[in-house]
Amino acid sequence: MSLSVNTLFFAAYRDLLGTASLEVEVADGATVADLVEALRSRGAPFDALPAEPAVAVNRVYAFSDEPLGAGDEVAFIPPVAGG
Amino acid sequence: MSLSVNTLFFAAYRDLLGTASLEVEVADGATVADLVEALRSRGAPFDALPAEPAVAVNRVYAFSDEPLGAGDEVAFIPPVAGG
Amino acid sequence: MIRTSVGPEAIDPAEVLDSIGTDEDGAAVLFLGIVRNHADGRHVTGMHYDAYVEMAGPVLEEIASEAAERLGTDRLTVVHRTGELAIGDVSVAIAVSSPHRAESFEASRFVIEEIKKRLPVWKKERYVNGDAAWVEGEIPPGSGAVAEGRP
Amino acid sequence: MIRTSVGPEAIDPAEVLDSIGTDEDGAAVLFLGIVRNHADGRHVTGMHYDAYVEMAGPVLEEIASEAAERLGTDRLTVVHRTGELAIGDVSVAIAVSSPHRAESFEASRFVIEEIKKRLPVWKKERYVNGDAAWVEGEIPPGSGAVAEGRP
Repeated sequence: MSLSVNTLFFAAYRDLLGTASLEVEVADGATVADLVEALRSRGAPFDALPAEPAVAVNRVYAFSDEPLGAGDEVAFIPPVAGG
Repeated sequence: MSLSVNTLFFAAYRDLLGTASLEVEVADGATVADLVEALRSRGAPFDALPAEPAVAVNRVYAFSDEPLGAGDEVAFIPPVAGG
Repeated sequence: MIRTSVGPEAIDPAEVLDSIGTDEDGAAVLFLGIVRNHADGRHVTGMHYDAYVEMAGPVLEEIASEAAERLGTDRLTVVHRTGELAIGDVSVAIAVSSPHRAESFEASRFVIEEIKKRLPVWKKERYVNGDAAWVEGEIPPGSGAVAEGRP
Repeated sequence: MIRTSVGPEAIDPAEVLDSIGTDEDGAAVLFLGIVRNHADGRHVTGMHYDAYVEMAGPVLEEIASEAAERLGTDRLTVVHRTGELAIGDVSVAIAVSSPHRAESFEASRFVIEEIKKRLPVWKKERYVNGDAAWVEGEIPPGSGAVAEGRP
């Protein structure tokens, strides 16, 4: 069994990957850490993402052990620089 | 020998004395403290002035031992409340 | 009333200032973040602000609500701009009023510090020679690696 | 440029804000002191500001210069109003800008705290029942009784 999540990339991460979003399949019960590992294992340029990036799941900051659900919006958040 | 100074009264002090300024004669060599004492010894309402009020001599804050010169402007400064 | 917004519209400081203040308030503080012409010794010619708008809106509301609760005033407006900004343009405006001055100063400072820690916004500086670079930022708390001390 | 003034003209916050800021400045802070409708639990209907104008002008310049020197910015405007003010009227406006935000916040706070300590200005509150009273103030340093520790 697998589920699909919608990943979003901003700022430096979007520049790195050349895309702002990506539909990704992960195994049932996968966590944020599993999603990151799945992406990084695709090789360049994905392997340039940090091993433990800041992420937000459904627009709320989440730790890497957060479990994912079908249709979750998972945003990869480079260090923020507002103001 | 004596000299004349111009005293100014603001806010609560002006209300107390019913005047905004007063020409006062003091002895040669008199200090701020001497001027205050001379005024307070006039009796009511002058004796209601503090014994050691804040003053400014020629628009600069001064301690009570500051010597006075002819024509000095001596302002009696109630506790300030700007802002 | 707490008001927050994140978007591309130019910020009018006078309008932001007019949105706060009641007859009980003896103090108001307006903070403006402005695009300046230099950073780390380099001459900057402009700034692009990127935002995760769908998340930045709620996070800014949360920051403003926390400031209001801590400092006991709900006369607080915070506006953050996105998109292409020129030198001198206002990127963020924070207006707050309160009966006494300490609360306005502290609320204003709290909001800008928290924006820098956790608002999902990024900025890219443009330099005289045509180069551009994302400004180094801060890692937002409550994300990424599992913290040792997490509850 | 440091600008200060003490006088009866109404204060326009937008104008004060416009007087500061350069291309090097990434932050600006505007502080407003406003006549509020209460004090110590009493309902206030208006305020009269009295000033020793000939001295208050130079003292305000001195305060602004000290702030500029301490915080390293000379983009500083301070205006203090005198005369009859209504609820909601601005009694004092302080605008400052600087490359980084800490200096603007600190300069602004320094100026208002020093105004309260030593600007020769007084205010009389008017109450609902027609009474009026001078607001209790602070004794300015460097005056009155000879201080023990004076140089």
